[in-house]
Amino acid sequence: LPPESNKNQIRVVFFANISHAAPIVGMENGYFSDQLGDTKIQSRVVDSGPAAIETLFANSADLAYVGPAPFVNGYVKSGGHGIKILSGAANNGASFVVQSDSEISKPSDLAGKKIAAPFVGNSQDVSLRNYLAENGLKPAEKGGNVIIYNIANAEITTIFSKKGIDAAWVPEPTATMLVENFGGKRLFQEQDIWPDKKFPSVLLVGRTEYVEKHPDIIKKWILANQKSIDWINQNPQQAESTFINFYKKHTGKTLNQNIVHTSFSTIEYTSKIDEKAISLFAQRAYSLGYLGRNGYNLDDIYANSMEIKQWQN
Amino acid sequence: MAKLEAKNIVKYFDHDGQPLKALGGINFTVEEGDFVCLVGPSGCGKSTFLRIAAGLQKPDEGQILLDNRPITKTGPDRIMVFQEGALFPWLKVRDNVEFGLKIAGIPETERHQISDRYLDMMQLSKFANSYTYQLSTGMRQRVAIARALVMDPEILLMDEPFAALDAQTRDLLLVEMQMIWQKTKKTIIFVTHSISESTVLGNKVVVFTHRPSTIKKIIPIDHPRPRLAEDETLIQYQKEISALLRPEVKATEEKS
Amino acid sequence: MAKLEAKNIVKYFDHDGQPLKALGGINFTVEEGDFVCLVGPSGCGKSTFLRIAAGLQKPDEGQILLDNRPITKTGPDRIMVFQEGALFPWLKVRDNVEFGLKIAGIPETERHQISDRYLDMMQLSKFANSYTYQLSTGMRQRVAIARALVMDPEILLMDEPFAALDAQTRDLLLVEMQMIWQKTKKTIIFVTHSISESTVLGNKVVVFTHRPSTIKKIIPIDHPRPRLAEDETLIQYQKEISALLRPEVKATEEKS
Amino acid sequence: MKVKSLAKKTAFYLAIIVVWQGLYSANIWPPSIFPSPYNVGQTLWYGAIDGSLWLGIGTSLWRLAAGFAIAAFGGIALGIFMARVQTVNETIGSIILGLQSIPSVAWAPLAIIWFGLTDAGIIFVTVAGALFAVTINTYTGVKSINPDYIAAAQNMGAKGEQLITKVLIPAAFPYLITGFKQGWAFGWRGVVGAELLFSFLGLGFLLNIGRQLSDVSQVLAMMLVIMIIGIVIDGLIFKRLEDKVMARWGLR
Amino acid sequence: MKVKSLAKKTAFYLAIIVVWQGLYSANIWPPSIFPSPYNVGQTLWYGAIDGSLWLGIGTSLWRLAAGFAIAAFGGIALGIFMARVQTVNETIGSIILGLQSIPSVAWAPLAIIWFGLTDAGIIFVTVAGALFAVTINTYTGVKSINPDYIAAAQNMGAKGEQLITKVLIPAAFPYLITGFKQGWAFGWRGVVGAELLFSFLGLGFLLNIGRQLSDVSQVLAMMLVIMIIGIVIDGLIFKRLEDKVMARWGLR
Ligand SMILES: Nc1ncnc2c1ncn2[C@@H]1O[C@H](COP(=O)(O)OP(=O)(O)OP(=O)(O)O)[C@@H](O)[C@H]1O
Ligand SMILES: Nc1ncnc2c1ncn2[C@@H]1O[C@H](COP(=O)(O)OP(=O)(O)OP(=O)(O)O)[C@@H](O)[C@H]1O
Ligand SMILES: [Mg+2]
Ligand SMILES: [Mg+2]
Repeated sequence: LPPESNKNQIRVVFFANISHAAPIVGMENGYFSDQLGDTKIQSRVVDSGPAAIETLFANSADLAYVGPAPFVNGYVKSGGHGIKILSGAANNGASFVVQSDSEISKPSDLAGKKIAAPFVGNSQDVSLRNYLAENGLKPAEKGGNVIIYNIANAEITTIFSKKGIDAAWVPEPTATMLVENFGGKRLFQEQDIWPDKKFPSVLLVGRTEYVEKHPDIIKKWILANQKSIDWINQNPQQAESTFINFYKKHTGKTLNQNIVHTSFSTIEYTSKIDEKAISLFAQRAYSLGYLGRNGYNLDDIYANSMEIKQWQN
Repeated sequence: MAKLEAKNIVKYFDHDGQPLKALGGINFTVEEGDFVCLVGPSGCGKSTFLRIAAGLQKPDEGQILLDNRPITKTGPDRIMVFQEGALFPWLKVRDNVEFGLKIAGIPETERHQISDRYLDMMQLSKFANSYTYQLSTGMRQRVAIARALVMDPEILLMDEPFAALDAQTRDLLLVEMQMIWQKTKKTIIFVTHSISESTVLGNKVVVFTHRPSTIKKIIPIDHPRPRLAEDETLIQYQKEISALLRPEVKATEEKS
Repeated sequence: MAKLEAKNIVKYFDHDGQPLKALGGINFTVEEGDFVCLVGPSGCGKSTFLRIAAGLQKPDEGQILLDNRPITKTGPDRIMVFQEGALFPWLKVRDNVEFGLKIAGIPETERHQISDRYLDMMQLSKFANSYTYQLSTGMRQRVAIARALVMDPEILLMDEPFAALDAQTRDLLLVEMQMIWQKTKKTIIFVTHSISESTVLGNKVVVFTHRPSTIKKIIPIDHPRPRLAEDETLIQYQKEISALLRPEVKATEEKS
Repeated sequence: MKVKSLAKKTAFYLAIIVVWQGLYSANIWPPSIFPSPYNVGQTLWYGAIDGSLWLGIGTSLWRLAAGFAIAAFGGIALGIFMARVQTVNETIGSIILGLQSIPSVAWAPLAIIWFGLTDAGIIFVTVAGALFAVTINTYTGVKSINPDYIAAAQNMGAKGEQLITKVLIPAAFPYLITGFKQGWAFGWRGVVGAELLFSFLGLGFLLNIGRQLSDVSQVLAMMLVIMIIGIVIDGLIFKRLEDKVMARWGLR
Repeated sequence: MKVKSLAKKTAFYLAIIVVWQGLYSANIWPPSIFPSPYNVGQTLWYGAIDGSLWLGIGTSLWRLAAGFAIAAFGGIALGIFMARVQTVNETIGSIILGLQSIPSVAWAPLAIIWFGLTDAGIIFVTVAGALFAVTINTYTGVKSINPDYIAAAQNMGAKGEQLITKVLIPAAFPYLITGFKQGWAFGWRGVVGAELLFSFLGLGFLLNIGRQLSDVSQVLAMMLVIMIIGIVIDGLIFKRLEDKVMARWGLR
């Protein structure tokens, strides 16, 4: 059974995406360990938001950096008790990429096409399915004619390169890699279709039980998170190479500097939280049937310990 | 004094939802040290009676008294020997013989002493470490008898123990059985479908009627031992039993 | 003229890597319309000879000539009837009988006409739509014979076809077999281990020696038909064959 | 007796639902981990209404059917080949036994790489699951054919293809059915496993959606559907086929 | 004869490798899709050297052992219970047959939600795969015990736990072994399938890494390892156990 959460350790999960630079840089530069002192940090890289939420629910992690859609799903599924938002981490950083030799230029061209997005319930998946729905298209499993593949980013890359799919709604650096290395064409960046031309893409969320038991540790973590974000914004170039190092360590693959640079430039690192956008994600997820059929509410999504509140914007 | 007393034993079975009356009120008495043979048409309920006496089944009416106390459950004072021996194929001969002792928690050395004695009596010492499939049918039946004797029961209940044997082996065991009885002074109830077997072995032969069966007659066999299957003087008994059984067997055949 | 001529047939088998000489040079001639019975000790190679004649096996030396042409492969001019009939359990009686015709591509109506005739001859018409497991052993053997006759072979090769039958059924079929032979004028080679059967059926009885077997003697049986198993006049032949076989059977037993 | 047993069964299933609902109401586990029978029923109901359930079932069954058909034909051919040609048996035969011990899901990664996320990939996994069971049973079946059947058929002129279709296959049919039963069970495992991993339509995909949305109702609903399909195919198709063949062979 | 067959086999395996290498060299498919035997061997070699292979094998085997042990104990208990108590059989028994037809991977999503990404979750899937096969075979085994054995044992004083351990289990043992064999095969499928889906250590995880990196050498290498483990466990453990028991029962 999963190890007990205790005061002497904190377990955190995040992805190897560029939008997750905050935890990555924080770990690489030692901001978290400096802040937390004796508390041991266990970090783990997961594939997707749903996997991150799974890990939290399974009491195998205490903190997670995830997109708003998986957060909302986890929050609603746990009756509003299981997880809480602690801070923001990034906005933007996802694109819709099509095969450059494909005829796709407008939504109606997507009929009959194969499109990939990472995992059901992930933020890109929600955005993609919402985009299709808004344009009157239905996925194959509901009897429509658009086939959606929910697979890991690495596999999206492979299959895209073999022309096994026509398009992909993916986070960075995958999106730029598809464009630069595998003959993809960026149809649009996701923020382009948001009302404010930006959307929250990474949130820091915590397992409620842990957050309530260890507010002091959480406080320190949030501080370090802020420090990491600030550093990224001040040293973009160094942040890029930190990411490249990390990526090499994690996957064994060396990322092209260009790709990382392009990716970085699309993302905004911030701890601010766009509440309106989160409820829009929830609304979309609900209409996709992801949140059950009995309504939902987002009244209590923030960790409500006063001590923490003051560190939130 | 009566060792065992059957009092109006009635037993029903369920046959496809219909009740079938197998035993229709069995009454008879077995004295201490008696050798009683039960004969009757097939399916009349001899085995059923034996199982009730062993406490493995319950009668629907009546009761069997053992030393004047009603039998309520099975116990090692009445050990049954089955037609095929019911030896455990996963145990060696010695372990088969010692099974009941082990269950009773008797320590190993003592167990071995006891089993050695009976293996010797049954001329099986050389096969103590064989598995049962390595024995002939006759040897297996001797193991079954040894396994029963080891328990030192007051009553031995034997259900056609020699039915599966060839003629020669059976004749040998008929003589051995008489010797065992004389040596051990056990009370024995012995079911057989062979009339000759019943006259060779029994002090009394109890003849069952067809189903629902009752006791038709009890025939005392007065004849010196050891008796042999060929004994001409036994023929008169055999004829009498045959005559008693014939209408019962016929009735059984007509019913089915 | 000789219908079939065995010329110095030799056959080896591989027994755990060792060659075993089954047939040691078989020579004999079968005339057109002959009814030849082969007898010999068990394992001497009678079935092997039959399979070679059917073209299902190849001899290691020598050859069998059919109408003066060496046999090279199996064919419907020589149909074999097996001991257990080798009927196909997945086919109805009629389909079993028609099997060879179907293989030959004969259209359904014609097939039915032919099979009807032989089913009638074998008194099986009522069972045309039964599966073979629904028949008695004797009926099954008749189906096997019908299946063979339907092919209208020049030679019928029968390998102990009556061995599995009870005495009454066999006696019946012995008579029927003779009638079939007289009606159809087929050449028949018939293997049996029953000396009486061989004298009842055969015009000639061919006696094999033990392995590696050769022909010990060919005995012509001159006796009017239909012959019955009880015919006393056949006894002299049977005694002769018995006497011929006795040392061969003994030699076979000593070897194994 | 039968009525009593049916009553017991009904009572038992009702009891399960009641206990389940009771546990749910007792709130020992959060509803996200332990949904009520009503939730599960609702999930099924909505799936049935919006058609996604039927689509999923249809997709999975079509893949199963395609894969099974290939495995049955291929397995029979391979099995007969192995049984009739000693060298084939000594070589290919020894590999088949090894391949049989690979779990069918383990073929999925290879299938994804070779075939991509296509029906072909999932069918490949299904075939890999079912093929060897059919092959091995066909082999055993053909090996156990009474040699007199074959001799008799050859003697009556059967050879080549006719020998195979008119004698070898029907004679080995009881074994073939065992092979089909095992093969379909492994194939079904392959379909569901591959759909889970490919996440490309079908019941396994719906199951995976349930997993990724942490939607236990969906997961349980899909398991129920998978179980019912298993029972139905086994009971309706294969059990009946078996009974029929056994009756014809005079074995029952 | 035996030597000849062995020679044939060796020649055949060599031929496979040669043809494989030939196909590779012919460059029909890109090496990323169709690696050479040398690549696969290299992958295995590196895995063996850096220890990840042994760790994977160890992890998978430990999960298999744990799950199988639970399934064996639970299955025997459940099977005996079903065989000896009519009501249990009429109720739980009917469910078991249904559960048996659920592919073991289909339990994985539930296991993930309930147990998280833990050994316990994978073991749960293994148990779900193996349990019912052991149960059903134990049930059949106990039902087929010669009733005289039980009567004789009771008559000699055996009851309760002694009756179970000294008579029911040994008497049903040939069936138990069939159950174990089926159970382990399903359990092994469960382990590999769950590891693929959980992606949490073990051979299935290594297979999944190969998949995600589109590293066919890694995929083939791991399939080879999974196959060899399957053959070894089946041949060394279960075949021997079976032979021994069969010999003791006088059945061989
Ligand atoms: N467990 C049972 N369930 C149902 N019917 C039974 C059962 N045991 C015995 N019977 C029936 O009770 C009758 C008596 O059976 P029993 O075995 O006692 O006869 P038997 O005299 O020993 O016959 P046999 O000489 O053939 O051994 C038979 O008709 C049998 O069918
Ligand atoms: N396919 C085979 N492989 C190896 N040995 C064989 C084969 N067929 C027959 N034999 C051997 O050849 C010898 C002759 O066999 P065959 O069956 O022809 O004897 P048979 O005279 O028909 O005996 P029976 O009267 O018992 O039927 C026997 O010793 C047998 O063991
Ligand atoms: Mg009886
Ligand atoms: Mg023969």
